[in-house]
Amino acid sequence: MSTVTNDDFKSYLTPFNIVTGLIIIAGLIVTVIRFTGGLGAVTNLDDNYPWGIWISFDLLCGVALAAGGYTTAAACYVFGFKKYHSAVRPAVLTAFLGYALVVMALHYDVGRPWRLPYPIFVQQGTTSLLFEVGLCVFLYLTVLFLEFLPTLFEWKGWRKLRDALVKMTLVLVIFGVVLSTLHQSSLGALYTIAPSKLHPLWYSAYLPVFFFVSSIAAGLSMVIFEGSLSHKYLHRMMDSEYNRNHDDVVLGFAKGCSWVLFGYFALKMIGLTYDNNWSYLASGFGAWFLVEMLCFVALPAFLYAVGARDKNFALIKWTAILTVLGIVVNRFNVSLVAFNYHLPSEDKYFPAMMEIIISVFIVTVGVVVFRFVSTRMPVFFEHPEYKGQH
Amino acid sequence: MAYRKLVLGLSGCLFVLVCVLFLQADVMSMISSSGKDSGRADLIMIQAMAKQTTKQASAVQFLHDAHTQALAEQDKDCAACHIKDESGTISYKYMRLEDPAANRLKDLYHDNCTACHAENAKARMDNPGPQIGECRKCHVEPATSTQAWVSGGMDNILHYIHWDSDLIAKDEGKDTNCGQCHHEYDEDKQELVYIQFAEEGCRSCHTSEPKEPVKANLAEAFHGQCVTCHLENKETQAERNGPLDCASCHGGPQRLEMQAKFAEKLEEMDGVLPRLPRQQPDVVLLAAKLPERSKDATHPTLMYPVPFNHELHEQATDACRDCHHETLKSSCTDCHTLQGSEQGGYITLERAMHAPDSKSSCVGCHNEMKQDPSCAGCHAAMPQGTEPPASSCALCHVNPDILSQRSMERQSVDYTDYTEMLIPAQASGRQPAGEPVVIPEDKEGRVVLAHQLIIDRRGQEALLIAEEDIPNVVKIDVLADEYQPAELPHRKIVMSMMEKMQDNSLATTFHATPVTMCQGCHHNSPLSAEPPSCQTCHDQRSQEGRLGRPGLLAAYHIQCMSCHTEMGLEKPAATDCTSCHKQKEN
Amino acid sequence: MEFNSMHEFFMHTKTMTYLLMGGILVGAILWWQFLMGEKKPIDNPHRTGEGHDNGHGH
Amino acid sequence: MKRRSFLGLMGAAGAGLAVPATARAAAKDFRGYHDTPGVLFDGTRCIGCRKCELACNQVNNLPEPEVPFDNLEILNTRRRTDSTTFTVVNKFDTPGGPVYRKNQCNHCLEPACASSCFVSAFQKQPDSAVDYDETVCVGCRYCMIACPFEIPTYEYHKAFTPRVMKCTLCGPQMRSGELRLPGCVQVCPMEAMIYGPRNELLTLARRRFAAFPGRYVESIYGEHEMGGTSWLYISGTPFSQVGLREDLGTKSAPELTAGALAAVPVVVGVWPVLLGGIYAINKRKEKIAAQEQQQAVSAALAKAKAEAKENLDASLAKAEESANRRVDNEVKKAVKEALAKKEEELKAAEASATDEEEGK
Repeated sequence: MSTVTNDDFKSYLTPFNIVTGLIIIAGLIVTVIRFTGGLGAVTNLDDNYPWGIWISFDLLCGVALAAGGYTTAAACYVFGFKKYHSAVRPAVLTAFLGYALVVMALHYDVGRPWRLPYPIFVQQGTTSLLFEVGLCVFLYLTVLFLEFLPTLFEWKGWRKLRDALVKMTLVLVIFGVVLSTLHQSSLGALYTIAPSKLHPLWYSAYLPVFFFVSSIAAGLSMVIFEGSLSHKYLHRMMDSEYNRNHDDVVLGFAKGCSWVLFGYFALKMIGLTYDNNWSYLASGFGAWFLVEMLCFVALPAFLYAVGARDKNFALIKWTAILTVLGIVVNRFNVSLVAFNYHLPSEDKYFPAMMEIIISVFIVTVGVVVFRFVSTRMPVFFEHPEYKGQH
Repeated sequence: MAYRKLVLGLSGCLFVLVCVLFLQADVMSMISSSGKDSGRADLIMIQAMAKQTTKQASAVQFLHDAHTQALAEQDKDCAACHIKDESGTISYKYMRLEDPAANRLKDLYHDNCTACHAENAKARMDNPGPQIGECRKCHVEPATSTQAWVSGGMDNILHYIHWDSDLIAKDEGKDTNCGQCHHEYDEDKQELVYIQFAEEGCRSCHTSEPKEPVKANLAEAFHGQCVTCHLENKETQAERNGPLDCASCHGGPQRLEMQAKFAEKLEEMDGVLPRLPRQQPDVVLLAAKLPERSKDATHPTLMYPVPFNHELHEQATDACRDCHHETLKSSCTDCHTLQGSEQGGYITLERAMHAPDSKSSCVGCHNEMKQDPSCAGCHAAMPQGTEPPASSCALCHVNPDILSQRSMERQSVDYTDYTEMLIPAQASGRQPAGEPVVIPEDKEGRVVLAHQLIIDRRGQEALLIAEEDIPNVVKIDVLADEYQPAELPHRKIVMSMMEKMQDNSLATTFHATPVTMCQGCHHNSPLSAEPPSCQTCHDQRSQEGRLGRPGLLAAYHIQCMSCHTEMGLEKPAATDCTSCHKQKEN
Repeated sequence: MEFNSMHEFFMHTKTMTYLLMGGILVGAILWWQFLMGEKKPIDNPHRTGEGHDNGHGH
Repeated sequence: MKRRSFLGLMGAAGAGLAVPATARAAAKDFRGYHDTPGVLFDGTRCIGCRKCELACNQVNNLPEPEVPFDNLEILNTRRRTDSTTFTVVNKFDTPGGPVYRKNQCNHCLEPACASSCFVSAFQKQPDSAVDYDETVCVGCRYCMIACPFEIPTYEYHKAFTPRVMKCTLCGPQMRSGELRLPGCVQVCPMEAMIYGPRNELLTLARRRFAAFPGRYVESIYGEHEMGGTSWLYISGTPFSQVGLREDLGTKSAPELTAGALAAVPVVVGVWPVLLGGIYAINKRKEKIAAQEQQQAVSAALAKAKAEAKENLDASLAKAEESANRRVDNEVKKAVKEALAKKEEELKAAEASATDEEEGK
């Protein structure tokens, strides 16, 4: 395993690097086509489906899965679970990278990306929920960057700057939670404007609440999932402090996630009751809704509980994957499957190859940057000079 | 691990559930309607236990005609399943005259049905029918057939075929046979008697829930009466007998077929059906019954009475009950009084005659006639509203004085005096000052008045101004821009419409002046042989100020196209511009 | 079920929601107990491992 | 005063009294611009000639379509608006024969596109047109998600200047005086569309219902749908059979998102307070724990000290006692020895005395 990240020049041609390289090359080619030929040249988007996989996966899933940043930070700094401290840095790094990639993906998706600052700096459409999302993502990205900077400064050895920033941690964390709450929920609220297009089983006035609550579960699960991945591939970067606390983090997060998923399931049921949508369950869409609710919400909640009780780390890890998948399924359902449910199947959208390439490309870029940062900067370990200073 | 089994089990259950849901998804989302036949007239749902609180087995779908046919092949008839009462009337019910208790009824069906089927099996028939033990062959669920059933009433021509028939015995000492079906209950004698010229429609007494002393409900009465007689005819091998199966009377397609056959028959009789021998009046003077009042009370002003050609309307309606919807024994004004009465459901005389959407009212029926393609071209475009237009009042409520003043010369070129007819009605429908018209109190007097003064004077053929006065071709060129001017074959259109209303007494009566018909197109203008140009009202330039009134371009198109559509003229297609105005050649 | 007015509809759904909320409260307590109840003592083999050989992926 | 003008004044006074009262009573109930124009489309008049499509194309200088406008075969396929077509006429087969309906932007009274745009590129104008400003549009296409009538379209094939495209109600052309009516309304040979004040159109539609009973489905589509639209439709067939969705509801887009937007300040206001409070509680707990620990330590220390002292004292006392005892013993011993010595000396003296006596 350690051969993968061998710094030796000769071993650069590892399978990992080859695949990564190919994806990046393909991504760059499609990028050129996208920005010279327009959206129509690379996507299957049409007038019925103005939002495709780039919004469903890169934006909705990306933002939800990057929720680990604010949940971990809040757990550690606000709720005082000090033993999670070692998990904060990887989570914040992931979140920062996640949001940066979301913004990068948006450059592909919007028609005129150079105007992305317009809603904030030129003309503000404050009645739009997308405005709120944009503003929050913009601010939160800044916050995450500031939260991440100490890591960079420690690496570079800029002590004064680092100390000044660390003092602001609490403010940044609370600000981050506020912003995250807002834009996580607003992503769901985006769809409240189109009750006629979203299938009644997924449409609800509670959509923002659903999105927010499920984002917590997504964030916690992502931290568990990434932790296990990092353990496998970046083990040598971890100090004993990180490793000692890792099990506590996993168990605590598993319990928390189980609890949140239980709440999420209950909320979804309330939403169903409130709109009296039970009759829709007896249809094709209803079956799919039940699959989502039972296999991707109820089941992980139960498995997490069992895993936490038995201290079964393998089960927790697999459940984390299941939960993450569940969130992805949910976001795809809202934005693609149940969206335009009234259209005949031949008018339905399916992503084009080049759209998928760009999505994979962006994820790959994220992984590469994460590896670059975490193998150099004090992410999984405490910088020897700053031990115990937090 | 303590929970491995539990987790595996639960996951397994979920997986199975998912699979089931996926497989079932299509079934669940489908509305099950396909796979059934289009509906049968002879389907009877037998549910003997329906009166019980607990349902025991699903209802039996009994296909009556299938059984009738099977019995006929075995040289059996209705009597195989239906018994006759002491008077020889066949019972509408299966193997019984009266309904026993539910349990006994169940046994009755089970015993008799299976007994017959068992015999069939013994006789080695191809399809003996379900045997004992094959419960689900009869008690099928869900239903595989649907009921489709039309009312099998007697219309005028079917009625004629019966009373004209030699196969039906004549009444004692008379040359009619009405008494064979029509009857009345004599309370003194406690029996059914026949009184000539006082025949009543069956539905008056035999309602769906008849009151004492009437015993049979509508279905029982009709089936008892009709089927018994048809069966007798069959038994005596008369030259023909009426239908003994369900579909002939109650099947939609069969009914249509029968009507087509009758229409042919009517054609043979020159379209005139002999009148019923019930001594009904030829003409009636419809006038409101005045409420009782003291001698010195002021006499109210009333609308002029309406002379009504009963004979003509007998031909135009399907059955007596189209108008006489409750009974034949009283007149309209008995129940529908000026103020409304409980008997008449508080429907006033005015509503009863003018309700635009009722099938029994004059206006309602006439409105329905206007939907005929020959009429609809003009009439569909005319705003109806909830009331008939005031100008039409005087067409029915005729002032005898004015008629008597008018010259008897019908073909007068000068038609201006026709408009005078409208005047008294237009003044809020009240009588003009002067001597009120005296309406005779006695029936004969009224009939005479109706005859002499009004009905005899009504036109027998449609009125129209002289053909040469009708512009031949009208060139519409005011808008010619993209296309060449359109040439409207004006006279041809008028004459073809005249042809269509040639034999239509409704049209000849109501198109009361030679220029009435012009108003189909030249609407909203005074009666005149030279109506004002369309542009007078239809201004092309601006939409403002004429909201909802079409501009000239649209006025022409709407007029022509909607008329063509309503009259069912396929050519020219509305979107085929060049068929009316040729493309301009540049 | 058929509703003829918004009042009727809300009367139904809000009643059902209240019932559901009650059920959820009870369920939440049970779930909490299930979640927090640790069947096994703390001497799980995974926890004895220190640092690098804590046996993940077994 | 003439009777007529007196009556007029009375009416005006009455209206003057009534209007502000109702306006005040329903302060958050907006009725749009006064006398805002609209278009009434009468489905029983449309013959499907596609002249409106042609006019729209010409008036807006749109590219020539692949299928020419005089080809009516295309009506057999269901079409929607696209970036080069602002309006389409669709044919619907009904039991009563084919029925046609024109589709274009309905110019909602409370447009979903305007509500959803995060750069405010859409504006409802006093002349009813919902205008689009391409100079600020980012191209997020949220308007297309939001529109319940599926009207806005996008120029997907433009790399640098893609725009959202939709019917403008010929607002620009009418404002500049180029047109007096929207292009499609102007050209319709059947006047299936009528342009005029919206409230008068509603009255006109109802007059038609009354004048031709049975001809229309007696409801006006667009009167209340999604908060009301400037285009109104009346039809002889149920609206859902001519592609007009009847399940849109009457809530306008701003109403639909109002709840979510109202939650924003709540989150901003409540979260910091709540989280700060939780943080403070946790901090306090930690502090108290630390203090208690300190106290415990010092108490233990003091206790140990005291114990040690006690031990010392005790051992000191013991030592003294033993010392004293030793001194006593020594003294006793010395006294004893001294006494014994004395006795011996006495004995010796006696003996010597006796010896002296004897020796005498």
